[in-house]
Amino acid sequence: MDKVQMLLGLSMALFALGLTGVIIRRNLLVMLMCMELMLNGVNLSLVTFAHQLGAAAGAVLVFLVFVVATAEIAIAIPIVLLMVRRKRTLDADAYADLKG
Amino acid sequence: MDNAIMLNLVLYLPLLGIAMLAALPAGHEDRVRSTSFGVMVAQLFLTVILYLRFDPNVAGLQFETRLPWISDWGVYYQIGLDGYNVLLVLLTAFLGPLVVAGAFSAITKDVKLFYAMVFLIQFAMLGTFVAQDLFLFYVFWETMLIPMFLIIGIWGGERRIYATLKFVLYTAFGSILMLAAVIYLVYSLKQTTGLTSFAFADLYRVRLPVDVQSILLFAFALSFAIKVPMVPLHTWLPDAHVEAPTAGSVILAGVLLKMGTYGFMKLGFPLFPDATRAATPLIMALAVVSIVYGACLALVQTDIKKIIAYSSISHLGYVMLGLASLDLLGIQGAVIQMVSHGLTAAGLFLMVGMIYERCHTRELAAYGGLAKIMPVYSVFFAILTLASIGLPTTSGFTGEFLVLLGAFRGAWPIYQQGDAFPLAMSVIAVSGVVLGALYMLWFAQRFLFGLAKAPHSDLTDLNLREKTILATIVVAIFALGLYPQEPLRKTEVAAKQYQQLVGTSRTTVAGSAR
Amino acid sequence: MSWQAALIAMLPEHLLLAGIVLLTLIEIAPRRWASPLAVSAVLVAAAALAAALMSLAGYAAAPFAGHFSVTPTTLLAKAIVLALTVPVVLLARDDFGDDGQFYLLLLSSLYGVSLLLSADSFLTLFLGLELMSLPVYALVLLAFRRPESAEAALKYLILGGTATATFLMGASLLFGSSGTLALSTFAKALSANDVLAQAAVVLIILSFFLKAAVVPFHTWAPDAYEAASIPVTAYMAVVIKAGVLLAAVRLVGQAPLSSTMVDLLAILPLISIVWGNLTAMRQSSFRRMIAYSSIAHAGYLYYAFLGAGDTRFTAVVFYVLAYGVMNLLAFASLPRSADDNARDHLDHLRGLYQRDPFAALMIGMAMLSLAGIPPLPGFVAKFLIFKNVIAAGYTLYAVLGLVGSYLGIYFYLRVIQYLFMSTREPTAEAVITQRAALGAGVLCLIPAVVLSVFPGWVIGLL
Amino acid sequence: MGALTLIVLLPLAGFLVNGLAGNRLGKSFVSVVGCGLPLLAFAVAVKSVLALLAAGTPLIETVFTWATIGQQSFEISFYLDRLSSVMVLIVTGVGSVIHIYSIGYMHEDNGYARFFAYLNLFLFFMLMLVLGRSLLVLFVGWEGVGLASYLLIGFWFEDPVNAQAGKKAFIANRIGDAGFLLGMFLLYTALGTLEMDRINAAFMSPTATASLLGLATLVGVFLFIGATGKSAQIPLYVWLPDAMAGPTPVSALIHAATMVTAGVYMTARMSGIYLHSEVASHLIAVIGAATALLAATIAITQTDIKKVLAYSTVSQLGFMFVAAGVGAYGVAVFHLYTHAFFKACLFLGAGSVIHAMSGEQDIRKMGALARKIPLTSTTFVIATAAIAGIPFLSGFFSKDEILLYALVSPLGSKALFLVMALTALMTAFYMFRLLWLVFFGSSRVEPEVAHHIHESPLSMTSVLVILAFLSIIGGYLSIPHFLAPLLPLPSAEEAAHHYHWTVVGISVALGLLGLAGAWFVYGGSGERGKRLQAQFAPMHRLLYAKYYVDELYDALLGRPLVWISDHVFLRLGDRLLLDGTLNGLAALAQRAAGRLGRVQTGSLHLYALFVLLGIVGALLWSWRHG
Repeated sequence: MDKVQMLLGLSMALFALGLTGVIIRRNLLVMLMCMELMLNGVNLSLVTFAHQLGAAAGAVLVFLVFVVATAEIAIAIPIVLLMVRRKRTLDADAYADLKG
Repeated sequence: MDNAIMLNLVLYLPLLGIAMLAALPAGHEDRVRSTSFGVMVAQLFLTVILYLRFDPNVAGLQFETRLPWISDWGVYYQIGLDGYNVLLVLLTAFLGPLVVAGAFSAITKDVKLFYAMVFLIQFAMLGTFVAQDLFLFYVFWETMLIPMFLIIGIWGGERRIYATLKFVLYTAFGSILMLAAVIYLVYSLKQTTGLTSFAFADLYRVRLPVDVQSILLFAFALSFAIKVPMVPLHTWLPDAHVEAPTAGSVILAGVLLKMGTYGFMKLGFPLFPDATRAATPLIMALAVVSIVYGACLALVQTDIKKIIAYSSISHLGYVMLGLASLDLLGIQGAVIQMVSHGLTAAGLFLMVGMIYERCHTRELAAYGGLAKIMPVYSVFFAILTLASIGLPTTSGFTGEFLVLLGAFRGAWPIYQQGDAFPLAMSVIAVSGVVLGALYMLWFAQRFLFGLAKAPHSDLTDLNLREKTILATIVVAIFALGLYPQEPLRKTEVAAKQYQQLVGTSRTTVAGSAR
Repeated sequence: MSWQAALIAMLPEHLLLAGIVLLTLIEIAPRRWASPLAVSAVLVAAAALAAALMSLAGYAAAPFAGHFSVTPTTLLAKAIVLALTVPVVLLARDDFGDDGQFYLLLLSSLYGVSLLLSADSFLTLFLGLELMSLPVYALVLLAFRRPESAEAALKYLILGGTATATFLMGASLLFGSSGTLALSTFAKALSANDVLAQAAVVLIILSFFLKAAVVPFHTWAPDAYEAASIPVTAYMAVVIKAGVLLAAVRLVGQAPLSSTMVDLLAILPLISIVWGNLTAMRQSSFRRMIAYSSIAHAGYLYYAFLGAGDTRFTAVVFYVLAYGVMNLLAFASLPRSADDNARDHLDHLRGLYQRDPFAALMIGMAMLSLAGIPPLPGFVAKFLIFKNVIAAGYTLYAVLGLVGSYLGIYFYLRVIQYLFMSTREPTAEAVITQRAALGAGVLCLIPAVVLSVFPGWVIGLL
Repeated sequence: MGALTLIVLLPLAGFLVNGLAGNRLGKSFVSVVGCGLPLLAFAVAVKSVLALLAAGTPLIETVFTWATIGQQSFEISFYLDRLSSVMVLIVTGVGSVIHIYSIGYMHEDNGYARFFAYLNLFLFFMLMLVLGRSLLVLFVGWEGVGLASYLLIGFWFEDPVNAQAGKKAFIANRIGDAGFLLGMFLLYTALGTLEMDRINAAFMSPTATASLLGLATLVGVFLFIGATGKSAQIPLYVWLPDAMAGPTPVSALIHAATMVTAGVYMTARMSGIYLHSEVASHLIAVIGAATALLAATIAITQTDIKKVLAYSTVSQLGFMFVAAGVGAYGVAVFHLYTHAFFKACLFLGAGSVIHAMSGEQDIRKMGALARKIPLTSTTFVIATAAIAGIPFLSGFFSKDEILLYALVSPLGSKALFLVMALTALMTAFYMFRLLWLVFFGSSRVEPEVAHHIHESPLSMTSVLVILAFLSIIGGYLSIPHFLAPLLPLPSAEEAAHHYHWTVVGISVALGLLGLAGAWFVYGGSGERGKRLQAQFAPMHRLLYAKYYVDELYDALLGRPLVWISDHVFLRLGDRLLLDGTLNGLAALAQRAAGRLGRVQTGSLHLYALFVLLGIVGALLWSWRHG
């Protein structure tokens, strides 16, 4: 059934997009969004499978993912704020003091 | 006291010593020294008793202790004395007090730690000798590294860090591959016979195809050959010896190097007889190269300690030759040569230490005419020199003579079957007798004779402590030279067993080398 | 499911939960009426004890069938992880004193770990993973002494998030191929050759690699370890790693591996052994060095999966035990100093033996054990793993791994060289020996000795 | 304890006493111990030789078993037969008198006790050598005397030259010993025993297998290599002249009378083997002849009184080996025995001269000493006559027999005879040259030396007299005849009868010719000598420089060895190849560590990239292999 295929392809695309975004985007907030994008890609595939297989478990997992995603952001934002307060920029490349 | 218990006591006395040192309040360095000495003497005493009680006619283990240690793997805490290790255990215990006493005046920094380390290495060395379980053996074998690493690294000379790292990394590399081989060996024992055991006795029964044997032998041999050391794996030795404090050199030359040859005799060769016999020409060649190469290098050294270090390489070449000859005389000679070298090299290093304490230089050029200034010192030095070049009536002669004779006798029939190589090797090895005299006498001549060099014209001769130390060694040297019969009796059974183990094939066709 | 069963089966978790509640109360209470450190120490210890006793009693139950179950082995694993946390708590004394939030986060993360260890479905597993990770991001941040800690935290968070996403993607694919989120599907998929399932398996394994910092997913570790404060680093290096690995064992179980999986589970760990050991050689920060060493150790740990199915659990548990105890011993014995930067610097260890022989000896012992030199526990642990690998027939991998471990010896010895062979520089101030830290040290020393002298007994217990 | 053991142990006791406590005991005590014990040993030796003659069968004493390995056991046992009895008498007898001589000679030296300790040590080992039943015991003595000689040559060790000479001697001997060892090994491998009587028996027994006899040549050559070292034959003779650095009594005892003859003794002892190998025998004869000639030519030009004697010793040893080489072992021992007397006498006489000249050894600075030190000169004249082969003195008889058998023995030849005859002539010449330059002609002594030239004390001169007397009468005891039961002479009876008087005539003529020649050249002012020297300047330079053999050895062996050891082994092998590789690897690891560290740039993007690559790579991998 091509619909499922399509949705799956879309979810994969979202996932890949997210990962690439984390790699190429320089703005911290955008990077965080990209991370969320990956999760949403996953969600999409979960829902698709749940729908296809008629098993609820997948859908349940989706809700958990939502929760966790928010939690992550909840922690991420203050961190970003701290960093910005220090260097007054959102450019990720500015924050490479730890290396070697 | 029950012998087995006594053997355990001998083994654990050093740890007890460490505990006693730890208990001592800080600062009382003389009490540290006396305590250490006392413990070592006690250990020697017990060892001598064990040696006397050792029955030369019994084949196999005596005074055995066997307790489960890691039952799931069939690892046992199994120790005991046999013809292989009895002399070396005695040698180790014999040198213990001398090492401690020799360091009385030399070591003034972190005294407690120093003697603790000496105890630790003593423990590890004895353990390595008495262990009859491969796992246990390996544990002790590796444990030796650390105290020596610290002894050289803390109390050594200027380039001590380089030397000690070189020593450890060299040795550790050998051990790593050996570890893999050990595991593989045990695993294939399980495969072939179904029993999981690390006991030497069981491992002697494992059958392997020759190619697998060769690989495993290589892994073992690498580790042992580095310890011996055999050319070309020897370059750690000169640096280690030069930088190590006297006690370190004495332990190194006296006992540690014997680990390699002992390992070959107890494990390397008997475990893989077919590979060994296939590799005999190579082993002989390396042994002879070590003899000649070491001697030649000793000839051109300008650092006293280096001369002796390289001479060690040469002398242990004889041991390897004797072991490789598979001739009873050669094997017995090798055992004696091990002990003999342990005595002479230890003595020489102690003497170098004594002169170093007085003059603070190891440059041969700085010395001369000591015979005039320090007659007693010179006499002892001359005796040790002659022993090291194997003059009759000294231990060196017993060892070299038997080894060379054995090598020749072993090679002759092979020669008559048309393979001249072993014979050639044994003939070349004889040239070591000349080279040995060459470098040692040249050394002695520049060191003792000639006119006294200016700065040392007011040296004090040996004090009582030093005299006693050296006298003990000299007595042992002559005892071994004049009446080797006694020790030879104790080792004969083992020598025969070795000969038989290496002599009989234990190969299989269907091997599972992965 | 009966709520009594839930009550007993989850006793350790409940104790942790109680701890969390108590700590919250302490935080919100107007005046401090109990020491968070004491509370958390006691409760974590209690939880560990409970788990241990239950495991010994052979207790097994499945309060939430298909999602959460306990067996003696899982309880044992739990007990070990919890026990390893106790020294961490004590360690925290001079970094966080009685600052409650640290303990709060620590316990919640720990709750996640223990959830992880008895998860039966990807739901619980996921919950556990996240509950374990999220507090740690905050913990890393918590060391305000370091301006970089925010940066480190974010790096960790973003990569961790990526890991989560990867894991979830794998889980969902598995779900798609099998129709259920039960954990057991993973084991089946390991040997399946259906493309979807295989991709799922790979993704999940990689996410575990990322959590345990295996090359090339290791990059977060050095930064996070260095920027975090000592207790947090210790927690990450020991407890988190232990949790992840034990979870991995639970996940893989005793299932046979397809050759592809074998290579996957051998090559990347092998690379990280070499990589970690080499990179550690040039480090000047102790924690960073430990980070690289832990990367290498992650490699050894994953090697355990090459062994036959029934050997994996024992190998991992023993290794985690030896590795954890020794790491904590080192952290506990580190000399204290006002300036965190200086304290972290290896030069700070120069001539430590003159200043504090006991600490020097402890650190030295820990380093040797981590280097895998007998008779210390690290050796037996390594031996156990490589023995299994060879017994399973992967001699080549074993040899390569051993050679890789050889590369590690140097930098451990370098620490010892600093401790004993170089004289202290005059600037280094005298050591303030912390009672708590000392307690932590002793707490690690005892098992260390036991592991060295009676490894057989311990292995017998597992 | 048996008599033989006692003989061996007495000197050892002397060594221990003097060596350990000598300095505290005072010179008189040292002298008593040092000379008394050897004399005692001599007495015991005489007693046991008488016992031997009475018994007729060899005396054997087993002291203890050195080692038992498997079936074989090495026993320390002593063995006295006619051959060893001759040797033991020479060693203890001549040894004792030389000890006595040393009392006077070394009296001023502050190493007095040490000197006697060493001498006794030497006797101990030498007796072990001649009394040992098995080659092992012989070898112990063999190396032991080498040690003693090393110590005594370097006795005045503060002069590096002496220490150097001692070392040279030891090394040269060691080279020989290596060969000797191989011979022993071969014998032991073939026969399973090292006991010499058994070995001889095995070779002589009619049932001896061909394979065994086939080894005779190889064994013989190996053992002879040892002999060339100990008895200073080509190519290893170079150490003996330098050995003169030692005190003169040492030169007399070790480097003339006893030790250097050990090689001859050994060949005689092992005659069982050599009789089965023409090749080995020929080799011995040729080497002996060549050495004799070479040394004689050198001796002609030397100007150091002791060097002349040293080369003459080498030459005389050559004579002995020729005898052994042609199978006349009895004769060899005979010459050994007479040589012991007159050469010891000559050396001690030289010592007395040096003593008188207060240390001067250059014969160009002597002359006309006969009147100043009559006793010394008289004895010296007698001994010179003896060695030159002037009739009715001991040397005459032995040398005559050597020449005879060189000619008539089945193994001998005309060429050999001619060479030896020529050598005999030279011997006479250089000995009388020495005599003239030292004792007669015009005095060239430096004035400050001249006025306190004095005759040596009685302890020395008496010894000279004894030895001179023995040099006269020694020849009348026909050793070959005495040894015939043990060492039968070559079967050439009628030939011997036929040529006997011819040879006698020739050798007498040679002796007198030499005397006349020397007289002619060096008599009177010695002007002719100088002119002759000027005429043959290049040749003289060659001879005076001893054919540059030392330089040759140094260039061919010494330097290359050191060079290779230093440049090839040490610099190239150890430092460059081995350590270079290792340090290189270490550096490589360090650099790799740096590189890998730099990968950790701290950039979050890069980290994420790694993750992506990891994931993609792993997925692709699993698809390709799955």
